[in-house]
Amino acid sequence: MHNDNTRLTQEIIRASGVNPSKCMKCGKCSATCPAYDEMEYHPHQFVYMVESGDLEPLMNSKSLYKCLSCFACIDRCPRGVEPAKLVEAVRFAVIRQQGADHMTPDDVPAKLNEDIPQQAIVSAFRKYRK
Amino acid sequence: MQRIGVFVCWCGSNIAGTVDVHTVAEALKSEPGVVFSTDYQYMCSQAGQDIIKNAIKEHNLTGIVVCSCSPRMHEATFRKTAAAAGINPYMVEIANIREQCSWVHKDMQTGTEKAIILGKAAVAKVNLNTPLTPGESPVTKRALVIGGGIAGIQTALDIADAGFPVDIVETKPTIGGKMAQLDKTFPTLDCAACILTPKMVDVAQNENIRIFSYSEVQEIKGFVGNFDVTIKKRARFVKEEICTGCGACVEKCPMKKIPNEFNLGMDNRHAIYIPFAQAVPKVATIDPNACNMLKKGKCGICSKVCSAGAIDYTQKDEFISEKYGAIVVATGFNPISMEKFDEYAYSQSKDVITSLEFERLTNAAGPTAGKLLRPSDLKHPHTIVFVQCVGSRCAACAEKGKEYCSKICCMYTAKHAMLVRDKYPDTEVYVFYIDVRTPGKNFDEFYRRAVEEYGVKYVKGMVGKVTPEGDKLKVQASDLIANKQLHIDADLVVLAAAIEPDKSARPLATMLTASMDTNDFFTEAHPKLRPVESPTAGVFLSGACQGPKDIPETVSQASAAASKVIGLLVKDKLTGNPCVASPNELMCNGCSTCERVCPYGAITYEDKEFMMPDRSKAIRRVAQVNPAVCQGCGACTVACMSGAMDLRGFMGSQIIAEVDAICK
Amino acid sequence: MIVSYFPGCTLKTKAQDLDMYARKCAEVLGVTLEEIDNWQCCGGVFTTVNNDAVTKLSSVRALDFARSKTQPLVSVCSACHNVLKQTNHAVQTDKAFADKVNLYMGNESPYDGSTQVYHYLEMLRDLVGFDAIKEKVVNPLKGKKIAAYYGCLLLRPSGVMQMDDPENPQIFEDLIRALGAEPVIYAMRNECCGGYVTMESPEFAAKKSKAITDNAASFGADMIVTACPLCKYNLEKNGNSVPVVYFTELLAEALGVKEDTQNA
Amino acid sequence: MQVNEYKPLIVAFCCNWCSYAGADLAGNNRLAYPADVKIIRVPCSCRVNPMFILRAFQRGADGVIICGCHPGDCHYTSGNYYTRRRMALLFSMLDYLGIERERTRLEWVSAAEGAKFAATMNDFVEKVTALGENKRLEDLRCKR
Repeated sequence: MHNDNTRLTQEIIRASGVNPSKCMKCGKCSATCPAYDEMEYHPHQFVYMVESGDLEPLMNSKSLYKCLSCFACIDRCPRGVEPAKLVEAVRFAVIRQQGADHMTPDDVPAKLNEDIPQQAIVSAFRKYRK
Repeated sequence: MQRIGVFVCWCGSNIAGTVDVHTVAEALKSEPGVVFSTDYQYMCSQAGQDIIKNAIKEHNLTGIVVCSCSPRMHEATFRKTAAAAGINPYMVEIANIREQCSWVHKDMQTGTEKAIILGKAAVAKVNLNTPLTPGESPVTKRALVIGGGIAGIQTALDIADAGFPVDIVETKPTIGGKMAQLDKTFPTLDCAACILTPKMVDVAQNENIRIFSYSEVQEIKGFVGNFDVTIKKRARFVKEEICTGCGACVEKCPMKKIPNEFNLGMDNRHAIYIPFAQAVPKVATIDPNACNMLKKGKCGICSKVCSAGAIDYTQKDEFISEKYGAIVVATGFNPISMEKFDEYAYSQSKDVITSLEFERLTNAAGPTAGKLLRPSDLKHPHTIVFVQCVGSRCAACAEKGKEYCSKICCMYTAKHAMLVRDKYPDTEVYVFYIDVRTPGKNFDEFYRRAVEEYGVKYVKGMVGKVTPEGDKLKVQASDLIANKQLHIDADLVVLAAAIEPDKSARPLATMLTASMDTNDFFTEAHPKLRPVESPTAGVFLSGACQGPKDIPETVSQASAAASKVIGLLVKDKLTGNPCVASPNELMCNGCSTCERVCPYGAITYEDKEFMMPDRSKAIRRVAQVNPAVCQGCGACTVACMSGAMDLRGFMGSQIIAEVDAICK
Repeated sequence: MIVSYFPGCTLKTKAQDLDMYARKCAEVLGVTLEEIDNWQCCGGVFTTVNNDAVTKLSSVRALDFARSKTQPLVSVCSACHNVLKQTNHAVQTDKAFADKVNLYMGNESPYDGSTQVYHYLEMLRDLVGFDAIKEKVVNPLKGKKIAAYYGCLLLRPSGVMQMDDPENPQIFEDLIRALGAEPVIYAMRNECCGGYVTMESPEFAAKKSKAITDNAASFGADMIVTACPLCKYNLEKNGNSVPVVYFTELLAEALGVKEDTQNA
Repeated sequence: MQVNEYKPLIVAFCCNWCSYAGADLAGNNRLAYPADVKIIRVPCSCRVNPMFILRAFQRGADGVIICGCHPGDCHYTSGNYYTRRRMALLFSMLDYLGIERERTRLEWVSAAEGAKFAATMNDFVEKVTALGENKRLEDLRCKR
């Protein structure tokens, strides 16, 4: 289990291209995050938890689907850590597992209305589905 | 051919215990050039030295090899001995057969063999030694201090107290620098003006000090002890010697909407102005970009009201040339621009200010006469948010911030927060921090007092966004301890902007050939052991131009720099190290490689006339080493592609002779 | 001037106005928009993980088309622009990624990242020039206070997008000035409207959008302009009474081609 | 003592301010290292011309080691950085010529690191001894 976890952590760090050890724990990512209140684990915690290999709670968290990918944390981080990329790498590690899609075509009709632009549907699939 | 004497020391049993000194002396006898060889118990003793002196006379020796302890121990001793006996001290070489032989080897045979080889290497080197004479250069007994802030002021006062004349060059119309803009100083909370302005007056009254205000350094030539400096005294359109600083002109000047630099643009000054009441020199200056008389030739009121007749609209920039023995750089710092940090809405709201602006806002001589009123509507702010590390410790983007810690912000923010709570207890004060860094005497106690006695709310975390809305500043921040995102409706936001070296520093460094780091702070000669000297001889560093510093540190460094300057100026002549680089001008191809590797700027190029083999004359560009500046590292000798550059005392041929002797 | 044009999925469906006005204005400004043959949807999101090359192929195809014509590639929708520019940047800077996508593409000459990617706004600023636009304005929008909404996609990640200062952008405001109106500067203009979660969590998106329109309104904005259909949907649906319009519509109005299109 | 024991010939260039003082400290503390190491004092490691090293190999040296101040501690500010760059080039050229990589070394030894100096020399001599005599560059005209 421990080995699996280490390997997965390394894979997430590799796929995201993020070096979490650059983080100096200033919390500016979490200060800037527009989705903070929706999240159970906040951007700075993401960085710390990936750094310390504490992945399981992250992978089971709904926080993965709350990140708006607005990249404000990436732009405002004084150390160039890019937390949003870590969030996405963890999310992909989850939804790429078999049957772990966060959204399926069956979910869509209920969420639609007259005015929703196509873009919303397309991007939701790209973010939430294998 | 040299006539070399070899002197093998026993050092009691220190050497003789592991090295057969007689054998060594015997073996070296047959080396080329050796005419005399002996051994003695203690060569460094008076008796030992006498043996050397006598041998020099008796055998007409031209070179000496002493096989003894490390040259770091007694090289100087034996050089003096040689000089006393009438031969050049640089004809002495030491074979280190104690620290690097007898003390590290146990076996007599190996020890002796190695000692012989080390002796041979020293003999081989001495065979190629040439007498060296250290160069001497006179010292101009006057110092130049560039920058008239607290660093420059302290340095100048200390040098002047020792009896040497000092000139201060300051770009602003007055000396005083950043400290003059501060309200109170940490950790004792005494007012900056109360402790600074007496020093400014001391400067003005000191007979040894001249102040060139509103001036800049235009050109620097020369080297340690002999700098030729041109100072540009900008036209201030007021005759400095005549102006009494009465201020009548300022009162009557009709152009009164010019942003006041001293108050960071938070209020206005006139086109003719005196920066602040205690300015030194206290004379008026006309801003040529604002004055109607200078721009359009219409007005002239100041000239009419000046009873002293000091106004001179025709004044021109003046250039002054002066010689100096030492130069002190005290160019100081500035807060960085907040332009790239508009997530804090600095450009969008007048109520988002920097800490230096906050100093002016709380200062009795500031735009609000010391009342804490926010700039937009001059109302009293009830909630103030301080944000630390704005642009400090920022490694993400070089255009945005600085990678280093600015060092002073933690303390001045604590000071600001404490002062607000002290004067206006109805005000809520938040300080957002990454780490609170308070190393320094009474510093941490000070910060804790702000928290414990004054109730300042310190929050670990950063501010992410400031949104002006209505008359509030909505601050979105993180509280990492509570694991919460905070939303505070603030009235005033104060940004602790990172500090950076003054922009004048880089061109100045180029003029001085002094080195800088990637952040444009001046580099010290040694980060630990020579912290106030630049690697360029004769150039000294004072204050924040070398790195972020608070006032106590700046003053200590300023005095340290002054003592180094005094140490230089008391000398009538500078004796150089004769082991310096020297080029063979005939071989030099003029490529400038050596000039680029020299960390001291000791190498320049000169066009010289040469007699060519066909007796024609040709002008060639060749390297010149200034022996007063060269420190003798030898970097240029290896960089030189044509083999023209060599290092005296460590010539290529000498080192190769040592190699050969060792490998024989 | 002829440029390659990538309209994107939404401009063919829910945001036809954005597209129509863009074309109409380009004509007036002397720019021919050459629509890319058989363009495919950009996917709406640039995935930042570096092990996901396939989803970026449609962007590479569009970029490669523009290269084959030696034209700059222009798009109007903020999301398309973001994906195209980030993909181009990845081809330029990540060799492994470039090799991988070129292997999929199977082109004779691999795509090298040489296409210049412009947002329509950047095209107006850098290729047409705001001064040139000012001269063509027949119907100056005098007295209108207009709040530009950038959102996230146009500006971030700023290192890649390089459109403008990410915290204090000016490009929209400069355009608004060129059209004769008065820009309203408000801090929330570069904050996220919650677009990507509008289906998943409409209430959350509503909260984010409302904060933006409220901030703009507090500065007295008469209208908000945007380049993104998703932002427009969000701000309109969840915001206050301040109308939200596409910037191309505003441009068309100032250039005097808005009525034309309606009459035609 | 074994009669025909192979003894390598090692030339060590030490900068005056750090490494030479480090060697002195090793002596003060009586930290033994093989007598095969012969030290040549230079003002700074950047005074070491690659020619000196080639000369040593030509004359039959089996190993050459250059010691300087630690990066950032150079008495002359930047000399050891020059050395580092020059030696990287020289060592790779020597490698190309067939001089084993272990026969050359660049080490940072401060004036306080007597123990490091002795340990470095012990290690270096051991490695060079294992390689045996250096014949590749030796000039037969100056055979030992």
